[in-house]
Amino acid sequence: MSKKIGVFVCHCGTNISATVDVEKVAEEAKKNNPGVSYTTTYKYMCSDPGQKLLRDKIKEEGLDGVVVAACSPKMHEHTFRNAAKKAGMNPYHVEISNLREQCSWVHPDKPTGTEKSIDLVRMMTEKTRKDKSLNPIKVPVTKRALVIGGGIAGIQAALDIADAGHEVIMVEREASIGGHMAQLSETFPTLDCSQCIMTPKMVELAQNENIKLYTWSEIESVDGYLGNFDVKIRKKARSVDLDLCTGCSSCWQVCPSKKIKSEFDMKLGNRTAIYIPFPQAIPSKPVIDREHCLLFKDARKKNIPPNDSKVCRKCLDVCPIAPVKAIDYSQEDEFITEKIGAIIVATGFKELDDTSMYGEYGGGKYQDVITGLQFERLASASGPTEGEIQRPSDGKLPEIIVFIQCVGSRDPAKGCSYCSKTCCMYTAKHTMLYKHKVHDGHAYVFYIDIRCAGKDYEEFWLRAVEEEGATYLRGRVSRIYKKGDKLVVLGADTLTGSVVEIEADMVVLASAMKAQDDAEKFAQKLSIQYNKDKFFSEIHPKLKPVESSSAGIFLAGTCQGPKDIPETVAQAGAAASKVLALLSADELEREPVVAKVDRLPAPIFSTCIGCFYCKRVCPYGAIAEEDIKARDGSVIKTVARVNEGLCQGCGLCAATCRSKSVELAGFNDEQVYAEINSVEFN
Amino acid sequence: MKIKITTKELKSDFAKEVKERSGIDVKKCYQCGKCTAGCPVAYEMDYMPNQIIRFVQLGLRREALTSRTIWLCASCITCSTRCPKEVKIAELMDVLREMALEEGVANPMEKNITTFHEAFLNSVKKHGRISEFWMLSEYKRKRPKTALQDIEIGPQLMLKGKLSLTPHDIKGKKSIKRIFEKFK
Amino acid sequence: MTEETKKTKIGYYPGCAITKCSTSEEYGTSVLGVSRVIGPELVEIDDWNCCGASSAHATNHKLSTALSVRNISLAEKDGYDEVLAPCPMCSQRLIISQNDVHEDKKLREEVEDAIEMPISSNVKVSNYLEIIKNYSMDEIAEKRKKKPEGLKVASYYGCLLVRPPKILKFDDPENPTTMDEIVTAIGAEAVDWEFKTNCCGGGFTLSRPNVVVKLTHDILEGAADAGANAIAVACPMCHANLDMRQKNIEKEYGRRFNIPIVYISELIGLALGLKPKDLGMDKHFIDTDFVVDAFSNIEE
Amino acid sequence: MSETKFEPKIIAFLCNWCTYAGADLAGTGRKQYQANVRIIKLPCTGGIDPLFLIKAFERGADGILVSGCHPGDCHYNSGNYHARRRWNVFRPLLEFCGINPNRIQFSWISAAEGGKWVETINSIVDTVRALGPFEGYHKLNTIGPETSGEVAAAPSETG
Repeated sequence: MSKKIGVFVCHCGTNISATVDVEKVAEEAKKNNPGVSYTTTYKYMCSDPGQKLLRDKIKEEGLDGVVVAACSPKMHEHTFRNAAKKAGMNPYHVEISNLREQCSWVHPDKPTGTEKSIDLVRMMTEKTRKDKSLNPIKVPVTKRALVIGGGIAGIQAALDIADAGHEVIMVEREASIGGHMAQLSETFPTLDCSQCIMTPKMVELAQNENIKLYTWSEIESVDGYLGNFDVKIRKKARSVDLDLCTGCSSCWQVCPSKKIKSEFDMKLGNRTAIYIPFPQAIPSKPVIDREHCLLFKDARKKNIPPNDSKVCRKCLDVCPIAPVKAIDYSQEDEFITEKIGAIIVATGFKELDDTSMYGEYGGGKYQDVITGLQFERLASASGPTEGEIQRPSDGKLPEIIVFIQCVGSRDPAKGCSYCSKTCCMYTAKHTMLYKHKVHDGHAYVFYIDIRCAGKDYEEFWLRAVEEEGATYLRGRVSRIYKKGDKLVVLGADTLTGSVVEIEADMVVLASAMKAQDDAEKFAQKLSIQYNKDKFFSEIHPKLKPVESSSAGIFLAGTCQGPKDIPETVAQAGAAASKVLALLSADELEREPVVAKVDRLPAPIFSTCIGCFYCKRVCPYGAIAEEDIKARDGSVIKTVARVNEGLCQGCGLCAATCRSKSVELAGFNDEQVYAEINSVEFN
Repeated sequence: MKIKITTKELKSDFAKEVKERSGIDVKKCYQCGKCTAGCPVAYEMDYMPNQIIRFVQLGLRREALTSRTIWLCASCITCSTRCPKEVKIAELMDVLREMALEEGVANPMEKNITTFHEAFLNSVKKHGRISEFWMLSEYKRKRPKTALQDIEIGPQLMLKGKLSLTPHDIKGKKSIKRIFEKFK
Repeated sequence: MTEETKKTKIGYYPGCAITKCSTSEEYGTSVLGVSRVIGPELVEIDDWNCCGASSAHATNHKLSTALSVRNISLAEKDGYDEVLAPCPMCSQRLIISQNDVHEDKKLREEVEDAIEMPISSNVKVSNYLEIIKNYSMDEIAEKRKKKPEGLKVASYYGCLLVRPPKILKFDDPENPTTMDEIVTAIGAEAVDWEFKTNCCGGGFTLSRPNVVVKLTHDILEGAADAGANAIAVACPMCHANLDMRQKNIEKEYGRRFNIPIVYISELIGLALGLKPKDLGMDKHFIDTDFVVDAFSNIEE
Repeated sequence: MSETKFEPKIIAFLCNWCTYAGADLAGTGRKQYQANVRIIKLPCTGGIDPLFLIKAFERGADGILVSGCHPGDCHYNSGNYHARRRWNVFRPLLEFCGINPNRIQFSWISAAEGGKWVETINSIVDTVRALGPFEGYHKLNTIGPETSGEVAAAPSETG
């Protein structure tokens, strides 16, 4: 029996109808096509009345196949399949023709677009003819979440999930949680101290019984799928036993390597080789930096186990824990596997700290040209100067300070075209912090545009100008060079049409927020997408802002793109609520796009010949060998079987199978051939 | 000088014309001013380099082509080198100068510069190479006000044997003539 | 290396300014003198013409392209793979023109018709610093005869050697180091300073001397403040502006610099033990005795 | 209409995650390109059976594009590598059959590369347009292999 197919062509307002003759498309869909029993066009198919139209017509016309010619299936395939389901139809008889992204938006010539649209609709009609009913696969859910990254995004998300009663595993690669927010001095637009609002949250996280924290740890691999991930975590050798150590501080006080540049202080301060990154670190237990530690250096040089080196064991000697010391030089990386239901990626950003690309600004050679985060550390009461704005070269108070916005942002020539979004605000903040500390100092800001579009943000930067007296000059700086102990800044003020030359004591670059160095590698580990700047991609920029392209993996914070703290916290909350929704069910429904090996009546049983090439290519180990047995228990043949729970539906097995015994539901050979055959060739 | 911008300018095809001649797309410029900030001659100019680009963006043909700026550009290419949007600003100045000469609107205040170029090219046209002495004398003849300037340098050059009175003609003078004929 | 260098023959395109009896003849003399000692062998391209310099590209793009490209085609005809144009104005114009005809097919056809020769983009055009760095650094170390004493050199590259960087592809446009490396190789001290690639005003020396005086003053001041007692250049225009105008500048700004401006080729020549006169050291406006005297120690 | 100017038809087999999304991005960015391509979406390029390509040629396609995720970016970890290996084996077979391999292109286009999608499409359409219509298969069906143009002897393609 041939199917009765309905074709619904959407105008998408005028997005489609402006360059595609939708009426003609509908008309042609019916012409010479006996299977198509109903066609119509509608202004907005995705709207409520549009969906109702679809439901009504399925019932009235007795349709058992539907083609919606509209936008990309990535937008509304789900919408229309759901609508069909409500009308009592198996949703997998609904196919989407992508007229908007593939025709109307890219082919301005109406006849051309129309002709192609007619083709596209015919292809989907023919595919629909071959569609089979499919039923969603139910999978159990592991009620435990993984949060990767312990900055403000990760902390917020972890707390939200844990407070709702679910277990959370947090993995942080640094020795302490806190991220960049812990480094900031004060925060805009309220100027409240960052640590004052951050550290209580860190403590809360550490004390939450639902949260298991792995610091100094990284994600090794992620396997499995939505609801059932297997995550392998590498606990890097810390050389300190976290259970035994009390964080008494004796060890880092005696460590003789005191001149190691502190990462937390953006290299403006020093730390020891055994250290906690900052005083409020969580956990407040140290780690040995094996690259700089004298003992490990010596062991490497002599090629002996670290325990055999006797160069320096001051930290071990001083450790008061008895009888077994908390310091263990022989510790090695350890691997732990956790079962996880859903994942939040909150891996954050990296400040553009390598300014070597800015040769015109000295390329990093001037000590008194610093980055935004370095200024934060200078201004922070817990920073290397205890909050005094001293310039790095000689500790002098800068009387004239110049801020340059958009360094590494909005600069395609340097490979970074996007706006970092936070710098306008943090520069305004920096001028205020500076003026609060150096009362008779002068702050000059070179900017291109001021982008302060947040609540109370506009007022904040105006305060910097009107009350604090920062001078804003509209122009980008072309050059900085040293003259005596001054830095000459060559800029412009395009509003007056002038060149500006300022002899400054210190220059602060509002450096860009960049994706982490290993973002690409990390994304590949998780099979999530990223954009050209290596920020992770959400599925839909407006409607699915926290969902990654992999089901069950969500995004929070700056790993997805530059954003400030309020926005990060909001997004983290959103990601947490998505995770909670997932974990609230005992079972999840999965798309039934999975492979299947055929089964036939005896004496054939299956056309599978048991070569198991499919098993070799399957990336998920979803193919098992199954013995088909006679009544007496003897094995007649061994054939392949797909574990639906593990299969992700890539179709590799189907394409590899020599005897054509495997098919991928929703994309089987018949369906693909139907599409190919239906194209109108010359 | 005040400029009034009307739809006449805004609708003009000046930017398109520039793009067709040179491939330079001024639309890309977002007016950050880095070109101006780094221009070594900006202080002498009547309009800043970024303003010249703005003139082209908005179709202000007269302002761009009659500016002194386009002649004062030293072609050091600092602007193009540092432009975040990779707009070839120095190269744009070349095009605008060319257009100004074609249309006969080159700013008379910078006659020294245009005359120098003329004298220079005349020498190339005539000999295939530069004869510094004759090029200089043509320039001084055409710009009598400059006659006394650097008066002490010439004799010194002569003394050091660095200024020759006899031009050196190349063999392929015909070929050079042909090039000049073709690209007038 | 030595064997190879001797075999390498490179097309020599002097350009107008550095030929005999021209304003910068000592540059040409010293380049050729040095090449005779340490290679590579330079052979003048037959019947080369002026590249048109600023005056052509500033007023007529096609004319500028054709004048420049004609020389490359001549070099090709003479069978050279590489051409040395010691004057950066020339090398920059040649490379840009080569690039332009490569990118614009129509322009290429027009230019080919005008110069009545096919255009090949296979000839590599090099500036003087590139040639020394690529062929002669070992030779300098080997054949160095004199070691300068107390010579602190600021390497001044100017605009034309490094810009536009995407087309010239030579060194770092903001902080080039090739000339500094050569200065170090001959045993002098390379001074780190801030004005390596600042503009000297170039071709405005006649038409806008005031511009040149200001820009060159800044450069001289930068070099003097950084402790340099000589400035090395590889450009006739930089040289002319800094050397010939130095007295003017001193008068205008009331500061006495008296910094000798020497071509990098002259410095190499002195280190190799060539006679100062053969390098044209006597042709400068600012006395170069100080530099010449610095090279009085014979190296063991 | 086909007499005035030859407009080739190209079938593009795309993976759902990268290139299909890249094509969508070209749409969202309103980037115009030539309208000669018909997309068939599959979950992964690794799931493309070479017979699909043969079928498309048989039906009259003049060119084929297979495009998926960049190496390392495959949603299914390694599907794109399998596709590439299959292509490496398939290509000589095409040549052996006398089909100009330039009629099939293989590319990596990510979900972020709308611009690359446009370039790829324009380039394959131009290439195939220059090659002319692919008639080899039809002739093979109707007249027999001896006389068929492209299938019998690839070099005659220019004529």
